Amino acid sequence: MPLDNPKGQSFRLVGSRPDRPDGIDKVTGRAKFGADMSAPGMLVGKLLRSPHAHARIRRIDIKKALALPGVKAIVTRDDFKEIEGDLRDVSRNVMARDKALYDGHAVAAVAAIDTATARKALKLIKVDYEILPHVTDVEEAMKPGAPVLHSDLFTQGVEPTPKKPSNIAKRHEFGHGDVAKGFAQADVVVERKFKNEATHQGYIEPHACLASVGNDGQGELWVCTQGHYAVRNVCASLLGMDVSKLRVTASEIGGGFGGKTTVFIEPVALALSRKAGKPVKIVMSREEVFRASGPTSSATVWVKIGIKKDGRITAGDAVLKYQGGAFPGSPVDMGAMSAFACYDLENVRAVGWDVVVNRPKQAAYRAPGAPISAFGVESVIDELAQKIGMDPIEVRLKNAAHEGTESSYGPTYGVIGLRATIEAAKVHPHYKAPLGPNQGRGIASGFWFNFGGQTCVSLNINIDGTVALAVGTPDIGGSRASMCLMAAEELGIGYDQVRTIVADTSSLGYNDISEGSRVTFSTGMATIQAARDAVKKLCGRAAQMWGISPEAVLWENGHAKPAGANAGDFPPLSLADIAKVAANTGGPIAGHCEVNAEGAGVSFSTHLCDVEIDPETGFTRVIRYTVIQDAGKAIHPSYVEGQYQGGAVQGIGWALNEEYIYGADGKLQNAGFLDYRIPVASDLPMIDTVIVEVPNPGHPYGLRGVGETSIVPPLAAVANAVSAAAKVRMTEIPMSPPKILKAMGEAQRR
Amino acid sequence: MVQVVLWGSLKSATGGATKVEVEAANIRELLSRLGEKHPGLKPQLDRGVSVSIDGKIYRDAWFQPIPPGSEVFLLPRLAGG
Amino acid sequence: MRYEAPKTTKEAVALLAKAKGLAHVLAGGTDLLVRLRSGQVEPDLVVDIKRIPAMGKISAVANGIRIGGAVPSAVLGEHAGVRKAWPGVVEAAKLIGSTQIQGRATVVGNLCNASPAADSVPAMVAAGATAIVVGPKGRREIPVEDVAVAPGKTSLRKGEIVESIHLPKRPPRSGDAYLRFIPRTEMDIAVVGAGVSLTLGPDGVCRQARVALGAVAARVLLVEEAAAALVGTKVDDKALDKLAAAASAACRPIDDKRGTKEFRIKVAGVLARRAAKTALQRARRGK
Amino acid sequence: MSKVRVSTTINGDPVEYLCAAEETLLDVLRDRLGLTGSKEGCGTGDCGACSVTLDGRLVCSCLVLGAEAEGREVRTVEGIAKGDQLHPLQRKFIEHAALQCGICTPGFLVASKALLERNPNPTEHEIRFWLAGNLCRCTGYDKIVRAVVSAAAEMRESR
Repeated sequence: MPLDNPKGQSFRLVGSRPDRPDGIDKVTGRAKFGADMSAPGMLVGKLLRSPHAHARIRRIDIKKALALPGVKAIVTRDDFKEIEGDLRDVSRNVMARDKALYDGHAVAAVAAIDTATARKALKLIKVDYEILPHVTDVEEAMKPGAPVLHSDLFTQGVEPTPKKPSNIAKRHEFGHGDVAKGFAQADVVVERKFKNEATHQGYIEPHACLASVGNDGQGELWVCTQGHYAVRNVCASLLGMDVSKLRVTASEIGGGFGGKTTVFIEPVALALSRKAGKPVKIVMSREEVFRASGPTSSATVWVKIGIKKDGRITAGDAVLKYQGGAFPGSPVDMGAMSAFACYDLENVRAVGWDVVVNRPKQAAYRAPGAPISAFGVESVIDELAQKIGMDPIEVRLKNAAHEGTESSYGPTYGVIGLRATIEAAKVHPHYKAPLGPNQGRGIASGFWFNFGGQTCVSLNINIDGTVALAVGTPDIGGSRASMCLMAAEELGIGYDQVRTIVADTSSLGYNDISEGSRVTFSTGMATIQAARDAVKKLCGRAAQMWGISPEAVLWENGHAKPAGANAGDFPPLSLADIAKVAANTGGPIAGHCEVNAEGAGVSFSTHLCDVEIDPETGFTRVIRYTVIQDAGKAIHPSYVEGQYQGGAVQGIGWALNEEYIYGADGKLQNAGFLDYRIPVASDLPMIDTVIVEVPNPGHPYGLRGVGETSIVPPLAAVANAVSAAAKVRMTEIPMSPPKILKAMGEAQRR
Repeated sequence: MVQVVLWGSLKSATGGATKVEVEAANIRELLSRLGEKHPGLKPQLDRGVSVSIDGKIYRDAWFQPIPPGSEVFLLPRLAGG
Repeated sequence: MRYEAPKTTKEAVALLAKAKGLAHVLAGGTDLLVRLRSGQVEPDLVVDIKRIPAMGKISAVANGIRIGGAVPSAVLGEHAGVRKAWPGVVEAAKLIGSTQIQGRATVVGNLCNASPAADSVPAMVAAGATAIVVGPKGRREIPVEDVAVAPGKTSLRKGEIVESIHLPKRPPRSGDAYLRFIPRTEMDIAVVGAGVSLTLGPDGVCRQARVALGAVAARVLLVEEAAAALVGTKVDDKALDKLAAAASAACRPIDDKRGTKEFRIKVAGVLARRAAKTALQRARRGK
Repeated sequence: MSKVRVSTTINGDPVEYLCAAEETLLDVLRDRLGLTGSKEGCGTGDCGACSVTLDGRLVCSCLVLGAEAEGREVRTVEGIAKGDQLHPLQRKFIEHAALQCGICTPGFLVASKALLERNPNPTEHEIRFWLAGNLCRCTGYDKIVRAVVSAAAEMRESR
């Protein structure tokens, strides 16, 4: 859907900051999240998880557990059929089959009358494991002789296809030009290796669901998820149910950030419920969330970039190795595609390796793959700028991708906002502010693709002229407010007159998951189209009442009006006027839209970060932070700023203190918020934001998704700031105090 | 004829070529002709790809027209968080 | 599990002494409940001591201050008397967890949890505090450094409870301070902790000092060499350097998820020096 | 397994319940009394989503036994608004977009209210440290801090 008016548009409501429609529910405790639902006769479901990083499961004995009074059902691998194809790995991740592939892998599940009984039952299940050697580090897993997780995994994308299985699932390569030629033209070349540990999305709400399957095979599922249609389709496949027999309702969702785009406990709860004939609720503990949901990849990244003294980059090359946990599918392809996406390069190459290790299967985390590669590339750009004595902003401006640039992953860019964000950074007071002792400033840019996808909305005109808008994308960051704004904008009515709800899977057609920064873009586009569909119908009803042709009616400020003097002289009819008599003019009035939304505009962001380091302890504090990002058009600026701030802070956490720590035994050592250290309020300054608006030509209002890009630059922005303050280049993330202190000590000794 | 640029690691399925030409007026035709001409691409095509036409990325739209002279890239099927 | 909330220390001791199976004292519960919920401990009896009036009191006694076993850190932090006399102990207690944890966690619980990283313990050790232990055989008073014997293990016998902590009367020209290192600004367990208490003579020369370190060994360490570096000096840079070196030298840390040996050794010296400086300033003010 | 009988006051109302000795106050509130506004984010006192006040003192209800509430006064997020009148903090949280997903919001409100009752004019620094035990993963805390500052100012004016 193209931009309505490329010359600029004015809006009545879009761009204002009204209260969100679900606000009162959420400040009074009334909002119902995943764990807040209950059902009469409900059982408690609990999972037994592998204590081993890698083990063959010889036998599972559930007899004693089943005999415990109060235990109503137990499921193991035997209760899930073998699945081939796309969902094979998902199915095996949900419940281990021949092998447990990571510490925390589900092995069995119990439904019992209460938590205490379920816990007791878990202890009575005897699993006979044959412990196998394990590997949790990406580089170790790639070595010949490493313990192999899957005997049927042969590296794809290399010629010839290996005859021996390994942990290397796939090789990807992107780029164009001739990097060797480019490096030969360079005056300065920097190459470095970077490393980052895995992180977790860290949503505060653990996974939770309530499943109920009747004896007739009809099922209901209440679940906190980013995509209830996807949950329905996957669960139906895993359990051999007709899709029509499973109705999934998305609860309010307490954070997802990509981590709630797949299934973990949902098929298990359904299987238990089906077996027990009673509703079953499963709520993960925080420990389970860390051990057995979907963290990010850990990775090593090698980057080499050449530059001329005048600041023009001649070539960029990168090799990325990402582990994706126990199954193929790390986001290394997206890491490789986005690595150099901010730059206009003649010679560029990025090679990615997708590797499996004995860790939980990774799940998406906000711009999956991109922060990791951007950390390497933006750090090297920073170093090159220092080496040629040029301001890092000037280097970026000189090489920034623009309209017409052949992107590093292929397609030629249309209208993009990267340069606008860098220019805004350059003139921002933050960039000029003086720094004190032991302080350093970092700058970094980032890119994300943004997606559209399948979307369906239903916009119903109520009898009093108010509007009920049903969407199918769970609201993960205030999107209902944006939908109300767009519907009201189109219809010419008040914001408060539209109520947006997230419909269940049986009430509305299929919708893709709330992911890829797609909701405000796609569901917004569908809402606008549905509103225009409704307007057409409203005009038709008015035409009928006036006895004129529908083409002779136009819609203005919430009223149907004759299009001109020739159309006749009739007093305008408001939406409420028309709605009131809908029964007499043809029945209910509704607008619909079913679309596969295309045309999502790519997104760019530039961040500024100041840190201060205690040189005696390595303690690092972010003292100032500014996010500048292109939103295309900010529908509800407060929630756009919220996305910028939230993404930046997650990135700051990743950069400084968050990490998965595995012991030599392959077990996760910090499965809790005590030692998995996400930023707390006292760690941070205010996060300044600048919303740049370079309209996306592929959306009627020009909007671009804003959810993910904000996590791409911070790793590098913080690393560049820390490197400046510590006077030593930091190449390992997280830059925890022991690492900083060690690097500073080594630099002083050199 | 449409010239399609493949991403680097697919060239093993096309005898080393990263640019291939097929006759196609829309994405569905493009994908089926690619599979016929280069059977080695078939598994990847079945797993899912995105197609970029003149800088716009499409994930599913079979009937998206490919105007003559368009810049066409095959890309991995992408997903966000 | 049985829950009891006796009204007197005597009853509590009797319950614990008679208990069959595993019995735990519940004060603030911020450690016990975490372990209870995760299934790490499955006690048969939990004795809540918060209904015992004496346990909830902070009282001035002839030779110092008594802090009852059930006094939460937040209450301790609001007590002007303790804040004035032993600011280092209070600042250590105030570092235990979040505001929410402060509302529950007690210094006695912190002590009896026997973690080498307990924040309040190095400060209490530096202060020369003692624990009043009540048990079936009566009452005894032991230095706080003798309560924990190993991570998670105390010297308390069956039926014994630490009823209160005794902080000695503060001599004039004395000051104490506690500092810890954590990677964030809040919410972490100490990677290193350092408590220093010192007393100056009228001439400004340090007459007496105690230095204690946390999280650098299996138990909180009382480092006499570090204290000796201060005594007889004006706590000048030279003395502080010696103190830092002695503190670092005393460390016997491990590498773990919270920090490396190398880091802990270095930072122990840094923190001991900084804590000593603060203690010195307080001593100079405390005429 | 014998249950403990507890008489307590919750949001000003007398309440009686039976609970298992090992059951937490959070479990009692959520599962026995239907007060699901208090959330469980961690169960270890590290996230603050279950914050309530116990005799006016801010605590994590996941680290309090249900049995301990005997004779005490418990206040939860459900008790913050007076009928249909929102508390200034509740209004300011909405107005400042201080919530995105909203799972941490009840804990932040209970904790912020406890802060403003003690300190009607907190600095940004004091707010951030008081709220350090409340994790939010969506907002980066910026808008939360602003909402608390703004609510405090309004409350001071209306006194």
